[in-house]
Amino acid sequence: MTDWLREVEPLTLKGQIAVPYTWWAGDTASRFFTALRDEGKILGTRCPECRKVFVPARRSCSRCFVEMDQWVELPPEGVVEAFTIVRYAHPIQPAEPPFAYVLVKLDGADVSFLHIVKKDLQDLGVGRRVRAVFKEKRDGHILDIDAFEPVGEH
Amino acid sequence: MEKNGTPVERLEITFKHPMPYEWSIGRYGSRFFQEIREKRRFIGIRCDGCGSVYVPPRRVCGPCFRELTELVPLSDTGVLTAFSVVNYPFIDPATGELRPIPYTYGYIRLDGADNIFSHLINEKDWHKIKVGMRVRAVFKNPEEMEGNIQDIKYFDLLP
Amino acid sequence: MGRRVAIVGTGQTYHKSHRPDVTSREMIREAVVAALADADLTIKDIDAVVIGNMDHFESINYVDTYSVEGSGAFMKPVMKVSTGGTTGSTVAIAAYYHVASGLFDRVLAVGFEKNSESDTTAAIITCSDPVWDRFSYSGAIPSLATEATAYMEKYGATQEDAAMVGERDRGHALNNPYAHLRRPLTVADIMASPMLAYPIKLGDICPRSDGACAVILAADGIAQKIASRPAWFKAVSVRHTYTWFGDSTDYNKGLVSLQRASREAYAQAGIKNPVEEIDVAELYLPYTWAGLKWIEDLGFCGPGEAARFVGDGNTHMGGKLPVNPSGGVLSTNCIGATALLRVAEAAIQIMGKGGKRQVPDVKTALATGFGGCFWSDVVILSAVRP
Amino acid sequence: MGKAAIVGVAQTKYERRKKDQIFADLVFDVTREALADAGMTIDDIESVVTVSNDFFDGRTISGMAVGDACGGQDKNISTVSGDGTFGAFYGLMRVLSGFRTTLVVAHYKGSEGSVPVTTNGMFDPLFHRLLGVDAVSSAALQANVYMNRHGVTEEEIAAVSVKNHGNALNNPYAQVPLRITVADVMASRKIADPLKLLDCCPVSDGAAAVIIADEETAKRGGRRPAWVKGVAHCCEDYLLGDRDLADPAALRAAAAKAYAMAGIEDPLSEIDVMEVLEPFSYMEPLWLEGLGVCRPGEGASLVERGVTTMDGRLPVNPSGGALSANPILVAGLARLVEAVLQVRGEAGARQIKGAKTALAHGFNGPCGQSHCVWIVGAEG
Repeated sequence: MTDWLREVEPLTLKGQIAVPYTWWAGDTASRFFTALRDEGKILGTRCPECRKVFVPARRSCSRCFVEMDQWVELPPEGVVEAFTIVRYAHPIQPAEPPFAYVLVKLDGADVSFLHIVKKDLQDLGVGRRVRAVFKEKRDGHILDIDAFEPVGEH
Repeated sequence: MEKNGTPVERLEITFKHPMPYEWSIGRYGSRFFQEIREKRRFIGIRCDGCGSVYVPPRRVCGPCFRELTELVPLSDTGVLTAFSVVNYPFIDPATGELRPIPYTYGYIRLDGADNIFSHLINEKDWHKIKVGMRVRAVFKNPEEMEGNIQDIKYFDLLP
Repeated sequence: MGRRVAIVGTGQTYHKSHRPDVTSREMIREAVVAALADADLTIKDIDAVVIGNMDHFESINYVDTYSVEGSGAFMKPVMKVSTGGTTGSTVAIAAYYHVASGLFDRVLAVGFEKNSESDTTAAIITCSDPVWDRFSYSGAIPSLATEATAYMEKYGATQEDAAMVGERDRGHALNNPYAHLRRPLTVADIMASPMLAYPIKLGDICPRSDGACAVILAADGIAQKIASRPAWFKAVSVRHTYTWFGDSTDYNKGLVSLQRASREAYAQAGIKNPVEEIDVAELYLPYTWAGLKWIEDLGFCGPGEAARFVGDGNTHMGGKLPVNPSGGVLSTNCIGATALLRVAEAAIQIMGKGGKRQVPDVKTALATGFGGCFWSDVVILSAVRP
Repeated sequence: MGKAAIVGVAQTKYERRKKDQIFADLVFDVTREALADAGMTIDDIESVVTVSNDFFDGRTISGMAVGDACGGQDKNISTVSGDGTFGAFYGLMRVLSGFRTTLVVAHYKGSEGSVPVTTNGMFDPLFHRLLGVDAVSSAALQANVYMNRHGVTEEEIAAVSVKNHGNALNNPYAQVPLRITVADVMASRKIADPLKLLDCCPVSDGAAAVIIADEETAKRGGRRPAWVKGVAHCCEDYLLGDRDLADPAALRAAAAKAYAMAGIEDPLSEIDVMEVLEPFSYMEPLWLEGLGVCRPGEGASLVERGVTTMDGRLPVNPSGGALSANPILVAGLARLVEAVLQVRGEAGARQIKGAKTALAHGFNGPCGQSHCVWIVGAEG
C-alpha cells in the first residue's frame, strides 16, 4: 500500500432512500381491506381445485395456478400455530417491544394469518386461542386489526 | 359468499419509511475530500497502463484492469462539456420531498482529467450557459465541510 | 457450444399508466398465463423461471420469492437477475443460458414494472452513485439531452429529425393492441410539446407504464414440437461497459456498448450487412434521438446519415428494415419488462403472430436492451434453426 | 449435465465494518485473488456474473458499482440478485453453454444499511410490511414452529451455535470465532423468542469469488479443480402462513435433484462434509433434515450425537458457517468456496481429512423459501 493511502482517514456518507411508495391493492385485496375497514370482517378465498381456503384473500392459488373467485368469511378467531416475542426495536415495527408476532390458523382456514399480539404475552403458546381486536377508526389496511389477543382459559 | 361482482373501491397502501444507509467513501474518495478541505483543490488518479487520469480517484482502471496508485493534483478549473437546467418536478430520494427547482447541473472536464466530473452550475438561465465555457469550483469554508460532495458548493462560470 | 434454444411463446399485459386493479404479482400472472396459452403449455410444463425488476421502483426485495403466486414458480427453480434498464434483456439472456446449458428444457422469462407505485424519477436517481452523483443527478433525461446535443452539433441534425422517430414509433403503436400510448403523434406535435431539458421535449421521451411480459424458451428438439415456427436464438451479446457515470459521457464516441455488442452479435450470427440481412428490429429507444444516433452505432447506416435514412422511410413499416413495429419504448415503457418486450416482439415477428404490426416474411429479427451506465444488450433471432 | 469445475476461489476476511473499502475495492481484491488461485489473468475470463442486492447496497443497479473491479468492462456480464449459490449456478450455466470460463463475484456490506429495514422488504407489501416483520422475527417464528413440532429444546439448538463458533476458531476468514458453552448461549440476550443473541448471525461485510471453467480448461489448469457433481434449486410458497415452516419442502426437492445428478443415494455416508447457510442456529438442523441427512425432528440431536462435529461422521460447517460471519448473498458463495477448499484438501486447520465430496447450500427469501444445493467433488 502506498504511503498516501495509509494517511487517509476513511470517511462515510450518511443518507437514506426515502422514495415514497403507493402499492395498489388490486381488486382482490381491495375487497379484503374494505371488508376489514367497513364491516370488521376477515375474508378469504377458496381455490376451486384444491378447495383450500386462503387468508388473506388472494386472486389465485399459487399451487394450482388457477384464479380463485369464491369468497369465504372467516371468524376473527383461531389457534396460534407459531409465535415469537420480539425484544428488539426498529422503526417499522407497529408496536413497542416486547410484542409478539403470531401465525394464527383462523377457524375454517387452511393457512395461517400473520399478525401481532400486544398484551398478555405471557399467555401465548402454540395451540392457544386468540381473537382479532379491530381498531375503532379504520383506514383500509392490515393494521385495521389492532392486534390479536388471547381468549378464554389458558 | 357470492363470486366477484362489481369492482370494489380500489385501495392503495402507502409506505413512507425511509431506508437509512451509511455508505463508505473508501480511501481513494476520502483522500479526494481531504485534499479539498486542506488544499482546496481536486485530485485525480493516473493509470500507468493507458495514462488516463480519472476523477474522482478510484482503485481500478476499467479498461486496463490495473490497480491505480499515482495521485495527480488537479486545479479547481475545467471546461463545461454538457449541462442541464433541471426544471421538472421530481421527488428527491434523499429527502422524500420535491427537489427545489430549477437547478443546473453540468458535466465538467477538470483540467488535467480524462473523464467527466458532474456537479452543480451556479447559473439557472440556460441562455447564459454554453458548452465549452470554463468553470471554477467554489468550495465551502473548511469549518463547514463535512467530507462529502457538498463540500463543493457549485461551479461558477468564468467570463 | 451449448444447445440450440428457441422462443416458443410470448405473453404480455395491456399496458397502462397505472393498474389499480391488480398487484404486481397478479399483473405478472396475466403475462404468464398469456405466454402459456400462446405456447399451448401449462405451468406444469415449465422447468424453471427467471424474473427481474428493480427493487427500489416498487420497494420489493427478493421479487423472485415474492412473485411465486404470479410467476407459477411454486416448487420450481426461480432466479432473479437485475441490471436496471437492461433487466428485461438480462432476463431473456439468463433464460437462454438456462436452456443452452442443457440443465432446463422449458424456461419462463418474466419482466415487469409498476412505475405507478413510486416516483419514477426518484427511483431512477437511486441508480446513481450515492457518494458522487446522487446529489446532482436528476434522472435519465439530462444525460440523454447532452447526448442529443452532442449529436446535433456534430452532424447538424435537427429537433425535427429526431421527432420523425417519435412520429414513426407512435404511428406503429396504432397497430399494437398492447401498446400504452395509442394516439398518433406528429413531428409538429412533438415540436410543440413542452421542453423538459433542451433539446428533449415531452414528445421525445418514453412514457411510464405498468405492465408485464413473459417469454417461454425451449430446447432444440422440444421447441419444434411446441411451436410451428419457433424463434431461434442466433446471437446473444452483452456490453455493460461503464461503472462510473463520468466515464460514459464522451458522446462523440457514440454508444460504445452498442457498437461493441452489435458487432459481436453480427459475428455470431454471420451477418455482414445488417440492413440487408435483418428483416425487423425492436430497439430499446427511450427517446427520439436514440432512433437516429443508435442505428448508426448498430451499423444500419453511416455516421450522420440516420436522419436521411429514417426520413426516407427505410425504418417505417414497408421499409427496408422496419424498426419497432410494436411502437417501441416511446409508446410503452414498463422498465423492468421493456427490454424483454423487445425480445418478445422480435420473436412475435419471427413466429408470424404480429397481426396488424406483422412485417411480412421475417427470417431474422434483432432486439436490443439499453440501461445502466449507457449499457447495451443485443439478441438476434432467426426463423431458421442455426 | 456437461462437465465443469470450480478452478479458483477467494474470499475476504469477514468483518463487522470494512469502513475503508467500497464495494469495488472488495470485489477487486477477491477477483484478483481468485484469478491468482486459478493461475489465470483477467484475459482468461470470458464471462462474468456479479451478485448483489439493490436494497442492501442502497443503490439501484447495484452491480454497476463493481463492473470495473471484476474486469467486466468488455465482457458478457450480468447480475444475479440473490444468494451467491444462485449466482454461481448462473455462472455454471454460462460455462455449460459455451463460455470456457465464468467469474462469479458477490459483495455485501451489512454495515451500510439497516438489516431490519431492508429485510422487511422481503415481505408482502399489502399484508405484512406494515407489521414490521423482518429476517430475525420471521426466523424466530420458524424456530418456534420447528422446535414445537418435534420437541426440540433451546439447549439442543444452542449446541449448534457452540459448535459453529468453535469451528470458526480454525477459520482465519471468520468474523466471530468464539469458545463458548451452551450455558453462554442460553444466557445471551433474548432477541426474539426462542432466539437469543448467540443463536443469531452477526452483521458482516465481505466479498467472495469463484471461477468456473469447462472440462478442457479445468484439466489444463495447474490447480486441482473441484468438479461440479450436482446442483439444483427450488422455491416454495411466499406468505409465511401458507408454508409449513418446519418442513423445508423446497430444500428437499432441490437436494433430491442435486443428489440424483451426483449419483448420491445416501448423503450421510456419501458426502464427506457440508457447508450449509445457517444465519440462525436452528436452521442448521432444519436444513439437514431437508437435505436428507436425518429424518424430520432428528436434526437437533446431531451435534450431541457427534455426527456433525469436526470429528463426526458428517462434519457440518467446519468454517463456522453463517453464525460466524453472515455477509448476506456472499454467505452462500462462501459456503461454496469452503466446499471447494475441502475437496482440494486446502482448508487449513478446518480441513476434514480425506474429504472427496462436499455439499454447499444457500437460500433466498424469508425463512429459506428458495434453496440452492451444490455438490462438488475432487474426482472428475
